[in-house]
Amino acid sequence: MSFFNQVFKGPQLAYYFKKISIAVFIFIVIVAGYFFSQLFFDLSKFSQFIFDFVLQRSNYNFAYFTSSIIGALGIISFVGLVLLVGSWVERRVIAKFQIRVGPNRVGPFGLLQPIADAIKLMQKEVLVPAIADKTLFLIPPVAIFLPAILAWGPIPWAPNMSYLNINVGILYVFAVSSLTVPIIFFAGWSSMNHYALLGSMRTVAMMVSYEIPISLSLLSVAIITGTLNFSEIVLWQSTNSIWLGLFMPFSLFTFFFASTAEINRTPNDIAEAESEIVAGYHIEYSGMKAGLFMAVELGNAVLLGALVTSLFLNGWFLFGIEKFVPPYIIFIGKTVAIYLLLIWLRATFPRFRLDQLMNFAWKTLIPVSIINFFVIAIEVTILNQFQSTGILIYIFALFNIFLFLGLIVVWSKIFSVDKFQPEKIQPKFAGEIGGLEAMKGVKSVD
Amino acid sequence: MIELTAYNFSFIMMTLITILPALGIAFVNSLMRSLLLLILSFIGVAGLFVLLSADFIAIAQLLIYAGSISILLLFAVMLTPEISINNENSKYFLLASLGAILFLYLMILLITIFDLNQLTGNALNKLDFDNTIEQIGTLLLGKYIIAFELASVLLLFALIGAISIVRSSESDFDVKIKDSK
Amino acid sequence: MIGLEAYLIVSSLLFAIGIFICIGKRNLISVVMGIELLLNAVNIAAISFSRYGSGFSDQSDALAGHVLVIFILTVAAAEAAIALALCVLVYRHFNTINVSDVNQLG
Amino acid sequence: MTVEEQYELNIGPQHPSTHGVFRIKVAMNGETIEDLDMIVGYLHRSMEKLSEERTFTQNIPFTDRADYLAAMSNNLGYCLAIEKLANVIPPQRATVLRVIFAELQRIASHAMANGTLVSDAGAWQTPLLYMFREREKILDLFEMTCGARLTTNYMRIGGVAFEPPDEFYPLLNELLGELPDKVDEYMDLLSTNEIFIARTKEVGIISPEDAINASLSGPALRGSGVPWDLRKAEPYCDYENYSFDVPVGNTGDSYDRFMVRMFEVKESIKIIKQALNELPSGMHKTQIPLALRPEPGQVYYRTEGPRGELGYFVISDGGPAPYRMHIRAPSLINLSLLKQLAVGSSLPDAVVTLGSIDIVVGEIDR
Repeated sequence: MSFFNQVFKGPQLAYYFKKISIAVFIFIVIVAGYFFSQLFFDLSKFSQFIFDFVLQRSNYNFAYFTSSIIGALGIISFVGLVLLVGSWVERRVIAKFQIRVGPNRVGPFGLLQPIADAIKLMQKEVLVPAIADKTLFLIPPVAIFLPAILAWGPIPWAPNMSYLNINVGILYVFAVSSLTVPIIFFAGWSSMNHYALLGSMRTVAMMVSYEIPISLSLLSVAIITGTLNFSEIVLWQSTNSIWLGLFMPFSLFTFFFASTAEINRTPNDIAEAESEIVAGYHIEYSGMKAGLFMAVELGNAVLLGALVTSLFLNGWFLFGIEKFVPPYIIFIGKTVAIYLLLIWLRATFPRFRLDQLMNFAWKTLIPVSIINFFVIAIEVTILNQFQSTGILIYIFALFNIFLFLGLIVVWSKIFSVDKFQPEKIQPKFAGEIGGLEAMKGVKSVD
Repeated sequence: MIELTAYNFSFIMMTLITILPALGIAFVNSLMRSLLLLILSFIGVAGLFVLLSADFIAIAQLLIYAGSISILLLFAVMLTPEISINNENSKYFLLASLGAILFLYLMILLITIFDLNQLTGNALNKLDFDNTIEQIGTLLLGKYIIAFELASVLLLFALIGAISIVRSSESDFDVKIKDSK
Repeated sequence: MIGLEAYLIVSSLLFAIGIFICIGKRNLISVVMGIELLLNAVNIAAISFSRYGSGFSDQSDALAGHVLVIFILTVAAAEAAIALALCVLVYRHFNTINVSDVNQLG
Repeated sequence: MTVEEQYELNIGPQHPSTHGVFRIKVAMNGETIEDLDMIVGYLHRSMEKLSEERTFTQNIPFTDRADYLAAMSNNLGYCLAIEKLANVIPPQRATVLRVIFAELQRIASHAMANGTLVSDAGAWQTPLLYMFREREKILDLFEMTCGARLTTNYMRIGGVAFEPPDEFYPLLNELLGELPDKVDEYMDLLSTNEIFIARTKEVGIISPEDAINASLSGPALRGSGVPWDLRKAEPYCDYENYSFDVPVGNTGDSYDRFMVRMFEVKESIKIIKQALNELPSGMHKTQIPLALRPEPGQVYYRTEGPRGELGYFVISDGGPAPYRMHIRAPSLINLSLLKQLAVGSSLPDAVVTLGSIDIVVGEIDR
């Protein structure tokens, strides 16, 4: 009886009830999640069902049209969801890095904050500078959404689940994302603001430079897999049971780093360096127009995660777990991991200067990419001599990892990056106080 | 009358996206706006290539024309200020329109002489979105290898040529800066 | 029925517009834009012939049109780079890029 | 825009990296700064003139608002100047308390300076907020002592306003215990960060001769390698009794100024520990007349503030208010070298240089 009293007294009752309810909730989530995942294991049968359903009632053209529209709507709504959830995740995670709480007022855990932000932005007035070219000024915020959404097309979510399963998938993404360059340029130019112009010139210079290392790293992916189709690249990795990121770490690094330059993420966010050119090309945009630019940037960061996942991290495969968990969940999980890595980078690093970034692209990334590309081409030629890749591919992977590390060492020697070793540039302690004469008495720390 | 299938609808849309901006370039006064229209027109052409089941060429069109050549033109506009922002017609305006219309007339005459719609293609129509890239690659490195190599030489020459053309006056500019300091 | 004829008409329309821009514009950059349109028109014609032509012996024969377009793209890229360099040079030399004002040799 | 064209860019008055309302008119060529014009005065509040109408004690709050990031140091400089003018001798306990609070303020101010420098270099506020974590605790200590966090108004002529409460000392000891680790953590994050080194090393180099000729002071001077610290050179508040070192930089670039500040924080911790050990008992304030009327005369008293030599020049005509008061603001004089440093460099470098000089606009405009 005393035990009962002890347990079920006022505040303690609530405490235990909370604990029990959390446990029950987690259990329900796991069970429901299992059944849900079994039900929605293969989403392609739903699209097949819709296609057949419409086909029975009309002609082929209409069925094709309807199912493609539904697929496109699915992609668009997914991107919209990514933008909403992504901004919340980014703010919360960065807040954790920065010993803050982050948005926690609107809705549970501040989950409704992105919606509140969107409503606030929509209510704001869209100012157009008096000397701006009004047509050109108002087109870019809308137009920049097109490449950002179109590039999601060929992403392979799961087997038989990619909206545009085309043979030129990599080239398609590359081409579509290159369309952002003129759009950003028009945004910066039409604002008639020096900051905006500087920002757009920086963007263009950076994108033009960094497209070369990106294309070189994508080329090495293409020559080893022998295809430009995303799904086939993922399947190649699973049939040869190696992640391309492990096989060619330098291509992964190049792609990741150069892409951060393309999508304006830290440490390469010089195009909208806040402390230098305030907001870069979108400085004159207000209200929802500015919000659209920021949303696209966020969406591109998640897109980069999806691209890295499918090209280098074996897509929807994860050591056999894909047989029990829906593959697209694994894919999204990997994408989120890359996105969190981007947030981590953003929370940690200062940014480069424009000339440093350019030097890095032209003096380091491009030559080393070319070396890497040739090495991989030779390896591919050797691999093609054999029926099955077998153990050889692991040997090459090991070789590539050591090559990657060796190239880093050699290049840092060539450009003497180690000139500024931190221990060599420590301050010293003054021996005695005075002017230039006393400078001679300065002794080093410890 | 044209039957409104998905293909025909797409064709009409892509034609409009190609032709209307191209016409706009001729009549828009701002050079920047005409550049925007030019990019739209390039995208329309890429759409037409997709309809012609040339997916690789369509992507290359997007990549090279809409993504790169437009950037070069933007740089050209940026490097030649104020005066270059307008896009006026020259004194040959009438001549140009006459020439264009005459050419169009001749071409349509030429096209309609033959019953071209009989042709439905014997080689590529079965190929719709099959792997054309491999075959193009084989052709480029096989049958047309000399042209391929010449193209690479051409690109190299263009690279060096462009640099040297601009470079020669760049050095004058450097001297000017030093003098002013 | 959309066939070769329709594509050729689109191509010739684009070509006509290109001619008009090439001749009828004063700005050197506009002229370059017109040339790009001309090349695009040619590309459309080449691809549509390779798609609808019926005298090809096999697929690789038909794909010659595609290869031609790739070479045109290459040439266009080179041409645009050189044209940009020329524009900058002409501007520095004459302080204008108006085609009709640039009428001297030196 | 051609390559030959020079265009004008207005950095400020509203710009993230001017640290307040301060405007730089820059003539740029591409990304390179060719000419630069600094325009100050957007935060001018006429302190020096207003102080002629108020009594000596009533002027102390003005000094809070001059350098609003180092209110304690400014209070201290002013009070020491008036004490010298009026021959007031503060009790020993007040002097030690003053040292404790001035050094705490130095830590807080250096934390802010380095945090904003890293923000200017492009880090997305994480280092700044890490620094704020420690600064916050120091401000809490200020709050429990005098009720204010930023504009403390704590020093008085002839002592300090309040005795710190009892819970002050354990909290301070706790803070002193963890601060060295936190400083090391912060240095691990930044001083070995390749990107940070690339952005600050060999950026905005001030040679020792230039620094002395421009009469720089504080970390900006010591970063150039000149060993000059008023706490050692002209000790006040019995600074000669404390053992501490004066860190100086090697080349005088932005990185050296950053590192000098970080090491000064460590030295300040040493000083506070020594001061706590020998904190004497007794009064925290001497009684002075309500309307202090010093003998006619003038005084210039300089102390080592967080930003450099903070001097107060006060003339008394025997009345209850100063006849004239002038503040030698270190920020203003350190800023005078910006034009020489920034012309010829790129915009990002200029921003980092400005951040490393560490200006407070309230002090520049007064």
